[in-house]
Amino acid sequence: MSVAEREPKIVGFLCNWCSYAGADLAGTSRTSYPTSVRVIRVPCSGRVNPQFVLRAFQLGADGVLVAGCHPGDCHYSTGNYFTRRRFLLVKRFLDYLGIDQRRFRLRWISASEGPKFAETIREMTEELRQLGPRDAAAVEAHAE
Amino acid sequence: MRSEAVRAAARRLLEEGKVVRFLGHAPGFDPTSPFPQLITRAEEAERLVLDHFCAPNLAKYLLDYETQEGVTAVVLKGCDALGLARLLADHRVARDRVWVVGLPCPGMLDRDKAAALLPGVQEARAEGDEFVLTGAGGERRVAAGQVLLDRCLVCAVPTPDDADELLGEPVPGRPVPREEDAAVAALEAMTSAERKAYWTEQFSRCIRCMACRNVCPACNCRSCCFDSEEPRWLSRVTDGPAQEMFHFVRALHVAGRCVDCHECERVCPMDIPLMKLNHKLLQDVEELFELERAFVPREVEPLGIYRPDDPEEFA
Amino acid sequence: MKLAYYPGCSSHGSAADYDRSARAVAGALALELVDVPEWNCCGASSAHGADHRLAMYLPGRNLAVAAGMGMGGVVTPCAACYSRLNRAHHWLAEDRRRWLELSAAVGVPYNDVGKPRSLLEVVVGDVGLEAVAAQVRRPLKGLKAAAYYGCLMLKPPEVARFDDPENPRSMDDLLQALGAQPVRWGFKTECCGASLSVSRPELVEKLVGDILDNASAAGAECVVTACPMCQANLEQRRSERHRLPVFYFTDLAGIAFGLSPRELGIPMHLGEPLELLRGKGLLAAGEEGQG
Amino acid sequence: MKRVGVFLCWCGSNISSAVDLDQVAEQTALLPHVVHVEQYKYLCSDPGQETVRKAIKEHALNRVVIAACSPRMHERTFRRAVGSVGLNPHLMEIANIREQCSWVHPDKVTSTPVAVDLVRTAVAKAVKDIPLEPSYVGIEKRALVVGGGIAGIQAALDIADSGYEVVLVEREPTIGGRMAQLDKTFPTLDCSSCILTPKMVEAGQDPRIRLLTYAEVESLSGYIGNFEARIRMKARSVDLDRCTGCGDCWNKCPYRSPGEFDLGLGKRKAIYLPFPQAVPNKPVLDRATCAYFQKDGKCQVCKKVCAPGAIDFEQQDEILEERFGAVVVATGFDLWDHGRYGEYGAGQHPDVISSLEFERLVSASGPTDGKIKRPSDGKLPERVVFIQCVGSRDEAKGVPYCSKVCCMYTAKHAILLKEKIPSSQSYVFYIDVRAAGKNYEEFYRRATVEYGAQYIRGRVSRIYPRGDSLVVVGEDTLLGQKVEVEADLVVLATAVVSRSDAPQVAQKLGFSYDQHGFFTEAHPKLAPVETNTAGIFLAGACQGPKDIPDTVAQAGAAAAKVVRLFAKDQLETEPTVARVDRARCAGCEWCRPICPYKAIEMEAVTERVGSGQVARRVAKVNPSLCHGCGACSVACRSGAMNLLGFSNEQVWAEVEALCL
Amino acid sequence: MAVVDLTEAAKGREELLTRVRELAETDPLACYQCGKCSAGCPLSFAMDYQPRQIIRLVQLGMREQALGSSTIWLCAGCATCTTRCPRQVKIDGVMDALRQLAGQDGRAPREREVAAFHTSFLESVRRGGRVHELGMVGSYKLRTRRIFQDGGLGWNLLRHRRLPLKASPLRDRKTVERIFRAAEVRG
Repeated sequence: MSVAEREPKIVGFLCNWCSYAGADLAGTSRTSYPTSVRVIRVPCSGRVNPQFVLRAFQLGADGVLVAGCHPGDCHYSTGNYFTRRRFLLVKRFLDYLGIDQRRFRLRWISASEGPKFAETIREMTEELRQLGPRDAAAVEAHAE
Repeated sequence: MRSEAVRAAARRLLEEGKVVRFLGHAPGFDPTSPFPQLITRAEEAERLVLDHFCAPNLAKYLLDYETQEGVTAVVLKGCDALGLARLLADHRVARDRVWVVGLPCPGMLDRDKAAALLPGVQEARAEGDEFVLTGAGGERRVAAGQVLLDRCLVCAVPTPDDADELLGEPVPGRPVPREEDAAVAALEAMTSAERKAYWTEQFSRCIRCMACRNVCPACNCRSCCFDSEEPRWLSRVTDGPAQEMFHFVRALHVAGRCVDCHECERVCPMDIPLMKLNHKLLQDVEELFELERAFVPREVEPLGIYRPDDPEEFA
Repeated sequence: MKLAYYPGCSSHGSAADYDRSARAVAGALALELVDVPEWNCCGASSAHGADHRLAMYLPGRNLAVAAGMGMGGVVTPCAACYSRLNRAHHWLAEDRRRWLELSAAVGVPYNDVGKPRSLLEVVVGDVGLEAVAAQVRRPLKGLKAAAYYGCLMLKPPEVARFDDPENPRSMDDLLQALGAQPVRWGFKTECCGASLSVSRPELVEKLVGDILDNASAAGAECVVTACPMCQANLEQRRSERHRLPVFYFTDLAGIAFGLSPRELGIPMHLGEPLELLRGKGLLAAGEEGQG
Repeated sequence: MKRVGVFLCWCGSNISSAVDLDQVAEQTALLPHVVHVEQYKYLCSDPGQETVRKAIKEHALNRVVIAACSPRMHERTFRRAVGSVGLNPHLMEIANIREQCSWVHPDKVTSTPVAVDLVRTAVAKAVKDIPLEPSYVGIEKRALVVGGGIAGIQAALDIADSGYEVVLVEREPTIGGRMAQLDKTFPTLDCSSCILTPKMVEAGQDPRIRLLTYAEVESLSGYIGNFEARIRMKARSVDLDRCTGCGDCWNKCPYRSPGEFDLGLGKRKAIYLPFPQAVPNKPVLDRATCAYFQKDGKCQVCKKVCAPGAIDFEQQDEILEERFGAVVVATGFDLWDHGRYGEYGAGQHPDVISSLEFERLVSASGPTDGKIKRPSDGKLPERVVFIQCVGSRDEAKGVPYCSKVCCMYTAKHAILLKEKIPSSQSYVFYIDVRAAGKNYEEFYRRATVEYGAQYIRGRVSRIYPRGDSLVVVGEDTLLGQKVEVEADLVVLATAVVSRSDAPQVAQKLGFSYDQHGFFTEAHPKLAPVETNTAGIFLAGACQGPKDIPDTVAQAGAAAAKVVRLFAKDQLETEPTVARVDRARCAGCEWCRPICPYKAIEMEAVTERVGSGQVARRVAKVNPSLCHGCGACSVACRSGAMNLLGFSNEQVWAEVEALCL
Repeated sequence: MAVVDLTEAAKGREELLTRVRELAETDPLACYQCGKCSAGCPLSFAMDYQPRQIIRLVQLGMREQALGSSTIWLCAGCATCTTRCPRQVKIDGVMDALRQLAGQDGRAPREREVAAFHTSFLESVRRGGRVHELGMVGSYKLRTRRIFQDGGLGWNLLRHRRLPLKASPLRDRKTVERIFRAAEVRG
C-alpha cells in the first residue's frame, strides 16, 4: 500500500529523565496517539549521535524525533545545551543533503508534558503523511 | 622560485643539528605535482624543490614523527600553518618538537588549469600579476587569476604567523572579503529533491579512496570510526546510502574545526566538490554561534562549548 | 489622526446630545472622525439573545466596511456598540475561516480593521492626557465628579481589553486632567440595567438608586459616563431624592475646552445640568439659560 | 553464543487486553539468538520473577528481555531478579509495551506490530549487552539542610540525633520560618512559639548542628555522597561570638522602619531582633535602613553603646566551601499577593488584610500585642468577615489548586476572634470546608457550635466601602439568595504559593520543579520526599501546600532517607558510565570540555612502539564523578569514548533492529 | 417541592450540554457552584433562579426549568459573572444560548415584556437597518398593550429633541435583510 495509507514510521530518541517520562505520562493518562513512533531510550538527548539519526533515515524511517528536557532543566545540567548546538547544525545539513528538514524534529518535552508528547507525535505523523514517501534510492535495500 | 632558499635552510638546520629531519617537497612523477620529501642528512637537501606547484600541505605528516625523537622541521605556507594550528589545538602535535620554516606564499598554481592553458607545462615563473608558463609546448604568459588555485584567489592568510623562520618577506593577505560562498547559496536555493539528486550524483562518483580524510589536518583521529568493525558506522558497500553516510559524517566530524585549506577538494581524484559541504557548515557555525573567522582554530572547538542563549528553534 | 466613526442608532435619537458633544470634542482634539458609510445597527442587547450568528454578522458588517475605509481603525462613542463590535472582532480574530463566512453573509469582504476602540479609549490612550490638558481653557476647578464606567466598556476583560475591569482609572485621570476632582466611590463598574429600562423600569430604578446613593455618599456633585444607555437610565430612572446631574465625559471636556453648552448639546439633557455648572462659575455670560 | 530469553507480561490485562501477545511471542521466537519466549500474568510479582529465574537456569540464558511496563517502574526489580541467579544484572533489557504501547494504542490490530518492533529492538540491544560491575565511592557523612523553618529544624534535629553533622542554612537572620509568625496552631490551639521555640533552642544548642543564619547557598556541585556547596554568609555587621544579645544596640538605635516579620504592620529598628525568641538570639543590622550606610557614616549609636564591641561596619560577605553527602531542601512557601484581587479592593482598603497579617495582629508578640486592632483606625472590630479560597481554586487568577491549610486556620481565626473580642461575630464565606486531618472536623465543629462562627457557602463577588465599614457581597448558595454583610474587618485566606525564586533555587541545586514553582518529587506516591537527583531530599511546603503535621512527618522522612544513606560506608554507583578505549583514544581532548561533572582527565600511558617505549596522553573517566549522560561519547569522533549501558554498539543495534 | 428524577432529566442532558457548549463556546460542567456569579450579578435579586442555579440546571439536564426561568430574560449581559468566574465559565454566554434555545423551542418566555422588547427591537433593525427608537417603543407598547407607560418621559425627550419622529433608515433595505436571512440559514 502506498505511503498515503501506510502509517509513516517515526524513530524517537527520548531522554530518560524528561521526554521518556513525559511519554510514560501520556500512557498513564491513556492519551492515545498514532502508532507511527518507535521509541529508543537514551540517558540524555546529549547522547544522541547525529550518525544514529542519519542511519535511521537510511533504514527507512519517514521521520526522526529527538526529545529532551527544556534547556536549563537537564538532569545532567548541560547535556541539552550541546544537543541544541549539534542539531541546529545537523537539521540544516540534513536538509542541505536533501533530507527535508520537516522530517527531523528536536523538541523539548518535560516529564509533566504528556499531552505535548502525544501532540508532537500526531503533528509529525500528519506532516509526514502529507510529505509523502521518501525516494527509494535513499533507503538501503534490506539485505537480510 | 624559492628552491635555493629551502635547500639552504635544510642544509643549515640539519648541519647545526637543530633538527633531526626536514620535511619539504621534491619533484614527483612530473614537475607540476611535487611529492612530500623527508630528508635526514644535509647533503640530501639538493633533492628539495619549492616552486609554484608546491600546493601539498605537509603539516599532517608531522603525526608520523610524533613518537620519534628529535625536532622535525617542516615547510609551511599560510594555509598549511592553519593545519598545524589545528593539530596543536587537538593536542596531536607538540609545538616544541616542530621547527616551522614559513613560506610567505605568493599563491600556488592549479595544475589542471595550467595544463589546460599550456599542455605539457613544466615550469612557471611569476612576473607581477602574471605567470610565464614554460614547457614542452613552448611558453605562454597568462594572468594569475586564470591559473591560481581557487583557494589562493581569496587567501586571507598567505604568511604563517607562528613560523620559526621565514623564507622571504611576509606577504599581506589578499583584501578579498570573505563573502557567502556562492555555490552553497545556489544549492540552498534548490528544492530538497533537487539537492538530493545533486548530491546522490556527486557521491556516486566517490571511490572511497579516503584521500580527503588522509590529507585533512582536522581529520586526525588515531583510529577512524569508518574503520570500526563494531559498530559498523559505515558499510563497506559503496551504495547510495553508504556514500551519503561517508560524506555526511566526514563533513560533520570536521564541522567547526575545518581550517578551509581546500586540500580535500584538491586531492579528490573524482573532483567531488567537498568544500561545498564544508563551507555550508562553516557558514552555519559562524552565523548560529556568532563566531568570526571560524576556520581559525580556537582553544575549544565551537561544538565543545555552548551558550545558554544559543538560538532556540525547538521549543 | 483619522478614524472611522461608528455613531450607533441612539446618536440619531435619545443620544443626539452625546453625538453632538462627541464630535465637538473630537474636533477640538484634531481627531478627524469619518462616519462609516451606510453603517447598520450593531444588534446591541437583542441580537445576542436571539441568534449567535446574527449577533456576529450585524457588527461584523460594520467592521468590514470600516476596514475598507483604510483609516487608523474604528471608534464608537457608545459602550454597547463598542462591546458588540469587540465581540465580533474577537470572534473573527480567533479563526480566519470565519472571515469568509462573514463576507458571504454580509456581502462585504472583511480583513482585520484592528481592535475597535471606544471614544474614551482614543482620547485617553491615543490623544493622551497631556494633549487634553493642553486644550483646557476653563479648568473644572472644585467640580467633584463620580466617574461611572458601567460594564460593557470593561467586561469581559479578554474581549474589551481596556483599563482594569475592577478598578478602572482612565476616566478618573481624564477628569483630573480637566481640572475636576474625581471622587473615590464603590459603584464605578456596577451595571445600570441597560435595555431592561423599557421592559422592566422598576428594576433599573433600584439599580440606579443604589449607584446614585453610593455616588452622593462619596460626595460627588455629578456623575460622568461614556455610555448613552447608562446616561439615559441614570437620568430618566432615578427617584426624586437624587438631584445629581449626569454628564457625558465629552460634555465636561467640551466645557473645559471653552466650548458652549449649546455646542455640546448639554441643554438637551433632562434635569438641570446647567445649574451645577453655573454654580461652579463655569458658564460664561452669554451661555446662561440657553434652552 | 548469545542465548536470549524473552518474557512477555500481561500486566493483569493492562497489556494483554490491547496487544496480541501470542502473535508477539510467535514473531519474537523467530529472532536470531532468541532461544526461549514465555508469557506470564504478573512478571513483577514474586512468582513472576521466579519463572524468570527458573527459565534462566533451565535454558542457560545469558541475556534476558522483559516486555512489560516502563523501565522507570521495574528496571531495578528485574535487575535484582536476574542478578539473584548469577546473571549480571546489566544483561537484561526492558521493552516498554505498556505505557508506550498498550495504554496509548488501544486497538489490537495496530498496537501489536508496535509491540513486536519494541521487543525486537530490546532483543537487539540485549545481544550487545556486556556485563557491568558497579564502582564504589565514599560518602561524606555530613548533611546540608537548606531552610530553617520547622521542616528544616526537624530534619536537622533528626539527622544530628543519629550522630551525623548537619549544617542548617537559613536566609533570614533567625531560624523559625513561617511557623514563628503564627499565634496558635490548629487543631489543638497550641501556642505556636510554645511548641516551636524549644525545637529552635535545641537546634541552636546541638553541637552537631551548625546554624548558618542570614546565609544562602551560592552553588552546589558534585553528586550523591560527594556534594560541594559554596555558602554565602551575608554581612550581618554583628560579630556573633562577641555579641551577648543584651539589646542595648536596638534599644538606642534611633531609626525605625516597617518590620518584615510583622508584614509591615509594626516598626523595628535598623539593628533589630526579628522576634523575641529568635535563634540565634542576636540582632542583625539592616544596611538598607541604617543611617551609617545610607547617610555615609553619620550615626554610630549602636557601636558606641555596644559594651562587648560586637558591631562591625566593615564586615563583608563571606563564602564558605563545605562538602556534604546529602541535602535536605526545606525552603517553605509564600502567600499569594492579594493586591491582585481587584474585586475585593485589596491593597486599596487598609481593613482588607491577609490571613498572615491577621495572625500577626492576634499574636501576643505582634505589633498590637495581641489586640485585634483595625489597621485603618485601630478600633476593635465587631463584625469580621473571613473569605476562603482567595486566589486558590481560581484558574482566572492562575492558582488552580487548593492550598489545603486555609479552611483549618480560618476556623482557628474565627475561634481566636471570639476569644479576644467576645462581643464580635465572625462570618466565613467558603466553598467547601476541607477538614480531613485528625481532629480537624471536630475543630471545625467547635468553631461553629462553641464559638458561633457564621459559615456562608458562596464565593464573595465584591467588597466596597460604605462609610467607614466594608460591604461584602456574596451569594448563600444553600439559601439560593444574594447576601450582604457589613463588616468592620475582612480577612482574606490567600493561596499558598511557591517562593518567587524557587525555580532559580531548583536549577542551582539541580532538580526539577512544576509550573507553579513547587519542587517535583521523584514519585508523588512512592517517593514523596526524594527528587530525581540522588542525594537531594525535600521536606515541607516547598514541595506543595501542606500543614505542620505533614511538614514534620516529611522532615522526619527526609532525615530517615539521609541517615539510611549515611549508614553505608560507601555508595554503589551506577555502572552505566562512560569508558575510554585506550587503543583508539588519540588524546585530542574533544570530550573533556563537554563533561559538566569534570569527570574526564588526561593520563600519561606508555606503550611499546617497535623497540622502544613511548609515552602519550589518553583520556580517563572517573566513574564516581561520571553520571552517564553520554554527551562526551558523541563529541568523540573516533568512538574511543563509549557509554556503558547505552553504548554505540547497543544504540546502533537498536536503530538497525527498529527500522527493519 | 416535587422530587426531581435525575435519571429522567439525564435523558436530555447530553443534548442540552452539547447545544450550550456549541452556542456559548464554554463548558458548564467546569462550574463548581461557588456562587460568585450570583453574588456579582446586578439583577439576581429579581431572578427566580440565581445564575449559579441556572448553570446547575444545565449540568443536571433540567431543560424545562432552565428555559422556563425568568433569569435568562432578566440577564442584562453585563458579563460581570464571566469576568470573575474562577473556573472561567462564560456564564453570560450560557444565558444567551438558553435564550436562543427557548426561542427555538417556541416556548412562551417567562418575562413577556423583555422578550417583546427584543422582538420589537429586532423588527425595527430588520426593517430599516437601524433602530428607530420611537417606532420600536411604539411597536413594543402595542405588543404588550402598555400604551401609557413612560408617556411623560416620552414627551420630555421629544421636547429636548431626543425622540425624532422620522426614522433614518439605510438607503438599501436589503443590506440588513440579507444578514438576517444568512443568520437564519446558518441557524
